Amino acid sequence: MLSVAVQTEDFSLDDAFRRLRQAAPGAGAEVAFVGLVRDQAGSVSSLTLEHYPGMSERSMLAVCQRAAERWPLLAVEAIHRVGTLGPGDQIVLVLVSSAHRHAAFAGAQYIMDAFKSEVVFWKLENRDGEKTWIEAAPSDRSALAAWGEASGEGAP
Amino acid sequence: MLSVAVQTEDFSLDDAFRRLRQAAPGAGAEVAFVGLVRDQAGSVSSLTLEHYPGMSERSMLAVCQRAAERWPLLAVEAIHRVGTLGPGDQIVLVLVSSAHRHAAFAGAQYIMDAFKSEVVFWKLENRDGEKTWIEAAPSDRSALAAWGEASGEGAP
Amino acid sequence: MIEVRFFARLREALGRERLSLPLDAPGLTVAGLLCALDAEIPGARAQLTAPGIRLAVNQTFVEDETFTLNPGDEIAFLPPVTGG
Amino acid sequence: MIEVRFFARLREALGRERLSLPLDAPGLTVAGLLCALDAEIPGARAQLTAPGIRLAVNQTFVEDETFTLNPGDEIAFLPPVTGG
Repeated sequence: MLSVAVQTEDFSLDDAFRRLRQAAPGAGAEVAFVGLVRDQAGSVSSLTLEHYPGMSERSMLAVCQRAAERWPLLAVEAIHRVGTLGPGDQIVLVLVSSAHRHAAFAGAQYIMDAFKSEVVFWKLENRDGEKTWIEAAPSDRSALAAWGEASGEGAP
Repeated sequence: MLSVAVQTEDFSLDDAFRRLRQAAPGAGAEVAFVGLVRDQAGSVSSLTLEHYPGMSERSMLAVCQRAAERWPLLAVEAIHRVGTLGPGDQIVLVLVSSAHRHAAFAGAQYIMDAFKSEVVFWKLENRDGEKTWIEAAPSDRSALAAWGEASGEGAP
Repeated sequence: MIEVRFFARLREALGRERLSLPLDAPGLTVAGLLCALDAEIPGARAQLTAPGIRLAVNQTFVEDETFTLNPGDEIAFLPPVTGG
Repeated sequence: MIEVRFFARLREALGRERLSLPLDAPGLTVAGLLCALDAEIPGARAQLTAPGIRLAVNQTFVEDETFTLNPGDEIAFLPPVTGG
């Protein structure tokens, strides 16, 4: 049971956990990751997230499917926001359930590592009026490589 | 900012995330682990959790402190329930925040691995009227050993 | 017709978000499309083939410049992504 | 007085949850306490020193049977734990 969504609205964690449990009852372990706009002291900043509608959802789903093939996950819910967000705002939620904790942790961490370099979202940071496109850090690519995969489907 | 609690009442995930953010604003990553009573098909079961009041909180806090010394965590909140719980009920919550995702994942997973074999809780499973004390599985001890620690403070 | 889309900093650099090209010739490849785009937007070719830029045809990544396009295809040029 | 507590399956096996022993002799060790408990509850010593049973004095784990107890201490015998 995999569910992905791209939305401008914020998401409720209680609602997400409730949907996860309805989708696949019987889990013993749930792991949630929430990514937030970091509140960096000393500079007012915002983040504008752009995506490729349709392909962003497909790329998120492909990552979740690979995770569900690799670990015995019962349910996965992923929500990614787009639009302009301020410090402290929620950007992304990855929520997985499994019978046991190790599969739940591994599945959630793998999905986040893959999201960083594979899903088609772009982030424009606005700090003190200066705008910068953020690109995946080299550490993001090595994080995904540590799972035994090249970054990006079909990449050479 | 570390917070631990042992309680019979259920806990709200939205409330826990809200407290975490108030305790340490500025995080970029949050990881939550929720342990549930597994709903095992074919046998009505319940789980009764016993603890050593005072020492249970101290042992939880010691684990969270070790995690906070090892990874740059901004805040940790851990809640463990006691008393009799039914299938699907929430047992434990571990919630950590950090600037970056890898520290948040590692901190939460380490805390759960250590909780399994170090915090002074006992579980009595009641399945079809037959009661069994559950003990940490050998895999729980090897999970903690994988972090480079013997299971149990002061153990030989 | 072929629909071409540019995202994020490519969109800003090229000054446009999308483009329809009346390229209905059979056997048009990605390489051929790049030539047509460079004629339409001078300098586009260098931007679109810079390191890290990836191409998707109908929302699926394509690596091969000899890939053949069909009328109605949607081609997107994607700068390095960073989700999550 | 020394307070002794038993938890989980030890509590069930010994049929009691706590016990106060009037052991105010100076220099009483854990080994000495085990003898006194075995006198009070026949067979207790074997149960309390079985593999996996751990001891806490005033809520801190103690491994050494020569550890010296003081009046007012709380000693707890703990079966293998499983939190989380």
